[in-house]
Amino acid sequence: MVDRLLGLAKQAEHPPQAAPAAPPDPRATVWASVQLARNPRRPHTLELLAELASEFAELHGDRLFGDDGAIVGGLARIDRFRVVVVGHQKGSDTEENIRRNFGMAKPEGFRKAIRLFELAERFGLPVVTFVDTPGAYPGAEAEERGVAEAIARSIGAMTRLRVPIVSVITGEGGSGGALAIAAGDVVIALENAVYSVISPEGCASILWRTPEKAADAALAMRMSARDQQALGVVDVVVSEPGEGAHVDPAETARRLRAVIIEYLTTLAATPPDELVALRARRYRSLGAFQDLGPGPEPTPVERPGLADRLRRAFEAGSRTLGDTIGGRTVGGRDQREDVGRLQEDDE
Amino acid sequence: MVDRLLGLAKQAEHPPQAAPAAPPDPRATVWASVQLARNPRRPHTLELLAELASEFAELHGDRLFGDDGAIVGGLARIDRFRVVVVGHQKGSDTEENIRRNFGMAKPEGFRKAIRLFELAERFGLPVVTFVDTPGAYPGAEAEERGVAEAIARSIGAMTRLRVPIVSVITGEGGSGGALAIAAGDVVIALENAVYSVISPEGCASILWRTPEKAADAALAMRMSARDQQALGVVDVVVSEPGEGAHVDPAETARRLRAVIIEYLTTLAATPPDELVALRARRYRSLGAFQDLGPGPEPTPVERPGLADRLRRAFEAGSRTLGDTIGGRTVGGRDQREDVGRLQEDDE
Amino acid sequence: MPLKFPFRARRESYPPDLWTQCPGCGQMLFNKHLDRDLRVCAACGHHFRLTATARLAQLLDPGTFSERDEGLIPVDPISFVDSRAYADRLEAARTATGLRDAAVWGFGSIEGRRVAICVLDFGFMGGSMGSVVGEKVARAAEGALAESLPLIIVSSSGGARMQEGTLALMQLVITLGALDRLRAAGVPFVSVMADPTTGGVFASFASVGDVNLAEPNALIGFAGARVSAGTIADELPPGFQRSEFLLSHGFIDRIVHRSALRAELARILGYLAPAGGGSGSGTREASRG
Amino acid sequence: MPLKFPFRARRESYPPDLWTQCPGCGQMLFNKHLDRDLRVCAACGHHFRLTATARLAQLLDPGTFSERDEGLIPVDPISFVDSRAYADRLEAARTATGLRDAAVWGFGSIEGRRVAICVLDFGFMGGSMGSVVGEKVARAAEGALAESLPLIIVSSSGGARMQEGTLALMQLVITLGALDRLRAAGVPFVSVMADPTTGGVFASFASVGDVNLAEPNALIGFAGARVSAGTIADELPPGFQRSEFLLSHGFIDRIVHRSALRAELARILGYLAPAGGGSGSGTREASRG
Ligand SMILES: [Zn+2]
Ligand SMILES: [Zn+2]
Repeated sequence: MVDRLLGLAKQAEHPPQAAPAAPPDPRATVWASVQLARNPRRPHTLELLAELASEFAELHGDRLFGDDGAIVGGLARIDRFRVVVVGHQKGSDTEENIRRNFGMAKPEGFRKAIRLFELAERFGLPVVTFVDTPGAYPGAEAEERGVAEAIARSIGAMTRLRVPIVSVITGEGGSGGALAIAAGDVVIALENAVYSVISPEGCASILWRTPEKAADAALAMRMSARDQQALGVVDVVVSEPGEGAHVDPAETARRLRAVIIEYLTTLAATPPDELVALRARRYRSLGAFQDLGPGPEPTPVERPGLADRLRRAFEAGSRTLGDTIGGRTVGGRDQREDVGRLQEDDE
Repeated sequence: MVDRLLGLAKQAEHPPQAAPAAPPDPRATVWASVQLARNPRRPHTLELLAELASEFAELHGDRLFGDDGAIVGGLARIDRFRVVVVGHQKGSDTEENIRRNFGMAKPEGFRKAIRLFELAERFGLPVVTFVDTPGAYPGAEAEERGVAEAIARSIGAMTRLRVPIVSVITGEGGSGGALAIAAGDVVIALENAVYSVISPEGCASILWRTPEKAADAALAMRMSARDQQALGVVDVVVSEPGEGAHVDPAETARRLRAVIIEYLTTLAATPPDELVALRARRYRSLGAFQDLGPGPEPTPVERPGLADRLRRAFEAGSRTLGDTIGGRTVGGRDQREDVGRLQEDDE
Repeated sequence: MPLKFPFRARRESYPPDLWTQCPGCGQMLFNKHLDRDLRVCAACGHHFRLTATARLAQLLDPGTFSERDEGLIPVDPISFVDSRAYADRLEAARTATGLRDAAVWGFGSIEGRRVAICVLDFGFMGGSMGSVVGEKVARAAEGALAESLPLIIVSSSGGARMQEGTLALMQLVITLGALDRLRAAGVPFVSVMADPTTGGVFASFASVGDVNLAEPNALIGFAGARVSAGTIADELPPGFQRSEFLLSHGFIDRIVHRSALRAELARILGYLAPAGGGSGSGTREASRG
Repeated sequence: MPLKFPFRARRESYPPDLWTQCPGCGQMLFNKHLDRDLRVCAACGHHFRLTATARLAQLLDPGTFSERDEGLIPVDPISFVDSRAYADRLEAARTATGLRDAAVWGFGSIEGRRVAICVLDFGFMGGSMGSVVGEKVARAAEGALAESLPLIIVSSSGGARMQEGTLALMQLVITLGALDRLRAAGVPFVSVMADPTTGGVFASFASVGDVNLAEPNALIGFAGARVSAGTIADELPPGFQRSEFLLSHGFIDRIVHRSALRAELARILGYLAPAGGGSGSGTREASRG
C-alpha cells in the first residue's frame, strides 16, 4: 500500500518540470514563492471549487458559536466522487478579506471543520481540504474561545477519521492554523505554495530580531513546496501555469483536479482500518532523530537515516530535491520497530 | 429488571408518609411546594454534596467557551461509589445568585454537562445529577450561543450513555433546562420538589393571560413531586424533614443518600446494553395517547390505559397518588408492540 | 396511498377567489397566485405557513406518500383545564384542521428517492408537541432506521404542549433517543425549520439534523422573543431568532427558499444517502460520529 | 531505576547558600527555603519553573522513576542556521541542562499508583517541541496504552521548535494521534500545564487531557501575548492567557498549587484509574467518548 502510494506520487507529478536554465538564488526563489502564495489574485478554495467540482453545496456553522467565513466547507462532487470539502477562504478584495478575516480562522472555523469531518465519516464520504492561511487568528477573542484547543481537536479528529483525506496546500501553509485541516492521507502542494511552522516574519522577528529578515527565515525553514516534498511533509507538487496560479486559475484547478482524482481513487479502495493505520505511519515517519539506545553513556555514532540524507540533499543546493528523493520520504525510521500498535497487514 | 426497579422504588420510599389529617386545598398545597422548592435556604447541589459525598473534586469548563457557575460538576465519592456528579447550583445570597445566574444555565453549562457525561462513560463511572433550576437562561446571549441545541445535545447524550444515571429533582424542575440533566435511569424527587414543562408563571401568562394565576397553572400542570410520581415521570419521592429541606439540609441529604445508594447498587449490576435499552423504554412509556389503528374511519373506543387510569386517579382528588399507582407507571403501553428496536431479554 | 384524513377537510382560510394581505410587505395577494407560488409572497418573499397537506404535496413526488400511524390520537392525561379544557381544544383543532394531531408521518419519494418524512402543522394547537407528536417523530426515526431511508422532519411549532404537562416534556427525550439511534446507524436526518420552530421542538429534534435547513426569516429560538425580552432586560440584537441570525451563529447550514427546498433536499440526500449505494464515495460504514 | 543523565549535571542557577529575587513580589528568597517550598515563593505564591528532574522528584514516589527512551537525541534535519546554527544551540542546551532534549518520560508511582509520565524542561531551548519531544510524548502515550496505565504530561514549553521547521509542526499530529488511540482505549490522560504552555504544545497534547490542570498564574496561550497584542490591535483583557483566564473560559478543570499537585493527581487517578479495578464504579468498558 505504501509502495502503491509512492508509485502514484511519482506518476502524479505531471506535467514534468523543465530543468531550470541557470541556478537561481535560493533565497530569492523561496521569497518569490512566498509572494506568489500570498498573491491576492491567487485562486482560493471557492474559486478552485468552481473549476474543480461539478457541484458544491456549502454547509455553514460549527453548531456552537458562529459561522466562520475564513473556513468554508460543504458537499461537493469532483468527477465521480462525492466528497466533503473543507478549505480556507481568503478574500479577493478588501471587503471580502475583512469578511473572511484574511483567511485567519477563529475557533469556530476549526470547529466547523471538525463537524464536517465527522459528517463525512458518518456517511462514508472522502474529505478534500484546501489549505491557504497566514495562520490561525491571533487576536484576543480567538484565545478566549480556545483556538489552540480547537486546532488540537481538529488534528485529533483527522488522525482517527475512517474515510480518505486528501489535503492540498494551495497557498500559504501557515503553522497550526494550516495543519488543523492539512493532516491528510496525502498532502499535495501547488508549486508556489509554502508551508512553515511559523510565518517567515515571525521567525525572523524571534531569531533575527527583525521581520526584515523574513526571506532569510523562509530559506532557513525550507518552506517551499519542493523542499517540503524533500522532507516528506508534502507528497506531490503540482506545477502552476505561467508565472503562477493567479494567471490561469482554471488551468491550475484542472491540474489539481487530476491529482486529487488519482489519490481519491487509490484511497477509496483502501479499507478504513488500513487507512487510519497508514495515516498514523505517514505522520510518525515525519520526525528526525536518532536513538542511541539505553545506557548512561552516549554513543554518538549517527546511523545514515532521514536526517543525513536530507542534510546531504539540502547541501547540494538544489531546489527540486523532491524529484531525487521521491514523492514520499519514509526513510530514517526503517530500522525502528515500535511504530505503534498499527495493523500492517500488507507489509 | 423492570420489576426489580419497581420493587426497589416502592421500598425506597422511606420513611412512609403519615396520612394527612384533613384534606388540604390542592391548589394551596402545590403552591406551598413551589414556594418551598424556591426557598433560597433550600440546599442546592454543593450543599447536598457536602453531606452526601465523602469527597468532591469539582471539574470546570465546557472546553468551548466558558465555565458556567449555574451548573457544577465533578468527581465524587458517595459511599463506596465513585461517580460523576452534575447539578444546578443556585446561590444562597445575592452575590452568589448573581455569580450562579440564579441556577439558570447558559449553553456552556449544558455543554459542560455533556463533557462530564462523556468523561463518566469513558471511565465507567455512574452519573448522579441534581436538578434545581427555574429553567435555562432565557437571555439573548444564551440564544446566540444555541441554548436549545445545547439542551438537545445533552438529552441526546443521556439517552446513549452506557453508564448508570441517577437523577434527583431537589427543587425546581424547570422545563428543558431541568430535563437537560434529568433524563436518568431513575428519577428521584424530594417531597417538595416540582417539575413542569413551563414555569407556572409562564403557563399562567399564556393560558390565563396573567402571571397572577400561577397557582392555578401549577395545579393544572400537576407539577408536585407526588403528581409527577403518579404520572411515572418521577420514580420515587423522598420525604423532607420538618417543614422542608431547608430546615435540616443534613437530614435531607442523609435521606437522599440512602436512596441514591440503593439505585446505584441496582444499576451498577446492569449490563450497559440493557441499561441503555431500559432507559429508552422508561422514557418511551411516558407518553399518553391512543392508537385507533389504520383506516380512514376513527374508532373512538378508548382502551383502558395510562390515560384512563391517570384521569380516574387525579379525579379522586388525592395528592399522594403515587402510593396507590406505584413507584413507576408503565401502564397504557402494554398492548402496544412497537416500542422500538430494543433488546428486551428479560421480559 | 394518498394522504387521507378521516375528519372533515380543513376549511381553507384563503378561498382561491379572494385576496390575502402579505404581513411582510402589506401587498394584497390573489390567493390563486399565492397558492401557485407555494404560499410565498411574490413581492417580498414572505413565506406563509403551510398545512401538513400542502407541505407534503410540495415536497413529495405526486402520489408517493403513504401515511403511517394515522390512528394515533391524543388523550388528556392530566385532565388539564385552563379557561377551556384540553379536550375541547383538541376537538376544536380537529375540526379546524381535519387532523388528529399536529404531526403527520409516512414514506414518500423526493425526485424518485424514497424517504421517511414527518411534518408538523402549526394550525393544530400551534404545532405543539404532545405525546402524539413525540411518538410520531420517534416512529418516523424508527421507520427510517428499519428501512435505512433518510429521514426528513419539517418543523413548525411553538414548542411543547403545556396541556400534557411533563409528558410533553418527556417527548424531548423520546425523540432525541430515537434520533440518536438513527445517527449511530449512519442513516441521514435532515431537519427543515419553518416558521416558527421554537421551545421544546427547537430544543430537541429540530436542532440535531445532520444537515439543518431553514426557510427564510422563520422564527427560530428557544425562549419566545417576548418571554426573552420580558424576562431579561437585554436589548435584543437585530434579526434576533430569525433564520439568518441562526445561520450567522452557526446553527443552520443553509437557508433555502421554499421554491428550492425540494431540489435542495434531493441534492443533499444525493450525498448522504446516494441511490445505488454510493459507488463513487469512500468505504461506507456505520461509524459513530 | 533512578533517573540518570548521561551528560554533566545541570549547573544549578540558584546555589543553595544564595538568595533569589522573586519576580512576583520582589522579595529576596533564600534558595534553600525556596527549594524546600518546591520553588514556590512563600510570600506571594509565585511558581518558579522547575527542571525535569525536580518535577519528577516532586511528583513521584522516591526511587520509582524508570526512564524510557533516554537514548533519543535530536538531529538537525534542515541544517537550520540563524545567527547561530541549530547544532550549536543543541550543544549549548545539552551542556547547560545535562539533558539530551526538552522531554523526559518513563514510568513511576504517585502515592503507590503506577503511571506513565512525561515532563518538559523549559531550560532546554524553551521546552520547545521538535522531533524528540514529539516522539517521547507519543511513546509515553503508547507506553501508557501498552500497560493500561494512566498518562500524565507536565508541559512547560514555548511551542514548536522552529529550527526543525515543519517536522516540528508534524509533532502535533504525531502526539495527538497517539493520544487519540489512548482515549479510544479508555486509558486516562491528565494534562498539567506549567508556566509557560504556549503555541504548538498548547495546540496539541496539552489541551486534550481528560482532566486539564494548571499551576497558578502560568502563561497559557496559542499566540504569544506579544505577538497577539502586536499583530492585532486588541486591548488585551486582564489576566490574558494566564491559568485563571483559561479556567474562566472553560479550558482548564482546576488550578492546583504545586504543593497540592501530587495529592491532586493521586485523587483524580483514584476516579479515572481506580486501583483494584473499580469495584465500586459502574461497568467499566472501553467506550469511545
Ligand atoms: Zn409580501
Ligand atoms: Zn514572591
